[in-house]
Amino acid sequence: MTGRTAPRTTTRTVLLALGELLAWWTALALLWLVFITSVDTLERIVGASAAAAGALLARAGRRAVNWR
Amino acid sequence: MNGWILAATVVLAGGGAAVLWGVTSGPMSRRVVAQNLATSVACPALLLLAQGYDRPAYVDLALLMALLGPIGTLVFARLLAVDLAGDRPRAGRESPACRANDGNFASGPAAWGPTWAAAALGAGVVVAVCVATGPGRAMVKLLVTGALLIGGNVIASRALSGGFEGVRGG
Amino acid sequence: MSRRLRLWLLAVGGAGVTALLVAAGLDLPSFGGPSHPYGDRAVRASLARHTANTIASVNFDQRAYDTLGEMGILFAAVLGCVVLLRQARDEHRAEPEPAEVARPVRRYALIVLPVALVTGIYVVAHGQLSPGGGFQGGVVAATALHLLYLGADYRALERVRPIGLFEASDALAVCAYLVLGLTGVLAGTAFLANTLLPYGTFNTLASGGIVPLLNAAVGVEVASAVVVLLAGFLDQAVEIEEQQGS
Amino acid sequence: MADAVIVVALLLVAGSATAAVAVRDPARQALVLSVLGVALAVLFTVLQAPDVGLSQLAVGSALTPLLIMLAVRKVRRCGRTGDETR
Repeated sequence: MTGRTAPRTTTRTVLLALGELLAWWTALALLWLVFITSVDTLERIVGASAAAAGALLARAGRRAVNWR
Repeated sequence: MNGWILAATVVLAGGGAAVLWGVTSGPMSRRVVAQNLATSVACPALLLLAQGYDRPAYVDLALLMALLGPIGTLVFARLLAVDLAGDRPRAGRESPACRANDGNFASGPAAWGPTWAAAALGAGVVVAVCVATGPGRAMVKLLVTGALLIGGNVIASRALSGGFEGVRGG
Repeated sequence: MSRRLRLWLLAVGGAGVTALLVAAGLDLPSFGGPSHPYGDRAVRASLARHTANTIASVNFDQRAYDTLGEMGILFAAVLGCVVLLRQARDEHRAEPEPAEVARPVRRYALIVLPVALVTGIYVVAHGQLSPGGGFQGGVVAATALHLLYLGADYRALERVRPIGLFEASDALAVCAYLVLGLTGVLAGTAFLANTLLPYGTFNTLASGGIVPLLNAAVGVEVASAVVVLLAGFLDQAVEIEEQQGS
Repeated sequence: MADAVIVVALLLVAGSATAAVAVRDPARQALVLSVLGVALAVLFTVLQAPDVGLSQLAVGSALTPLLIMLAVRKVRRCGRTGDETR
């Protein structure tokens, strides 16, 4: 029983995790665009990386707090 | 000297004097409230100065102030939680005499007056600076600063009035 | 030495310092005057190398060697703190108590945590364009991490903070600064000379040659150093206890 | 008149610095110290040194209070366990 439901749960968890990361990444990338004055390619790359780091930290922080 | 810098001077003189007086006298509960107010006085003043000197880059200072100021207050609320709980009048035996002893902005419900006043000051300054900046990304940055400032201040006040009561040793 | 003699000595020393300070103060150029010999030269040099923020140019280009010294001071200070605050033989670690923090405060901490990190990275990355730089941004990013302690408890912070990683990145960032300086020597110019990289377009992220790279190295160093320093303090304040009955 | 804002910032710094020395309890001193940090940041800004102001803001508003308060907590805890043992 558990063996059959496990894969579905895993897919769902992965999708949820991806959704959370993507939502945070979008919000933080928009925040970066608000902060800067002139937009060019390098600025976009650095902003996307910073937003990715922020999204990972946001998820790690939420999981660390909800863990118990 | 233009109107913006004059406004910043007035905010700094009035708010700064009140903060200095509050943080050096009275019980601990009043001092932490005054420390929290320091953020909400300095951040609008920095926004006004950035507009007055016509240097958009100075908005970064106000942004960091709005971000880090409430964190500083959370530090005090967390690590002084025991002292603050001792200062706070208990809900059960709260008598008018006990309240009068605590001065005009002591902890508990009375601390919300200055908090909302500071929030109104921050909101007013952000709206004024936004109108002067005009629509664009710079305006959104100002709005983000304002949101962080007001949200941070309200949360810090919440933390001071018993947000860390469940914290013992940790 | 008697108390009276000491007071006299203090009075003489104080009077001497006061006299020298007053003499020096009377000789200063007036406040806000038009003549800035050093400032004019620094601004000219920074504009020649396409660095919009003159302070960043002074810190990481014209006097990058000074910054190396400051970085070394921070590194040594944190190293000293780690040695001093280590767990001694007569101390033991107690599991930090879980804390129940009011829900709005916890949510605020979780929302502001990534926002503060991104702001810190922004301040580091734009050090050569607007006010800010490696030190300021690094401190902001490190402070962001400690929102987890303030908004929840120490165990939550420990889960997202592999301390060995931060110690290693602290040392690696100092090495990166040194290596960036040595590439100048290897290329035949001076240590930390800003001549290798193109200066780029004025007021863009890639301008200033070596300045943004040194800024990033300092940012990583400061952020890791602050995390390691606060870890020592937090361990002592929350976890480490003296052995009972010793 | 144009320097009024500089005078106000200087007075705030002088006042809070004096208060930080005059207050004796370390926890209350940390509160005054964080206000002094904010006042110094404003002073650096009105003297057109935003980089230094940012440094002061970053260090003075959250990091220094956290370090001082953690040290105060450790000292208090040591005193308490010492009393219990005795």
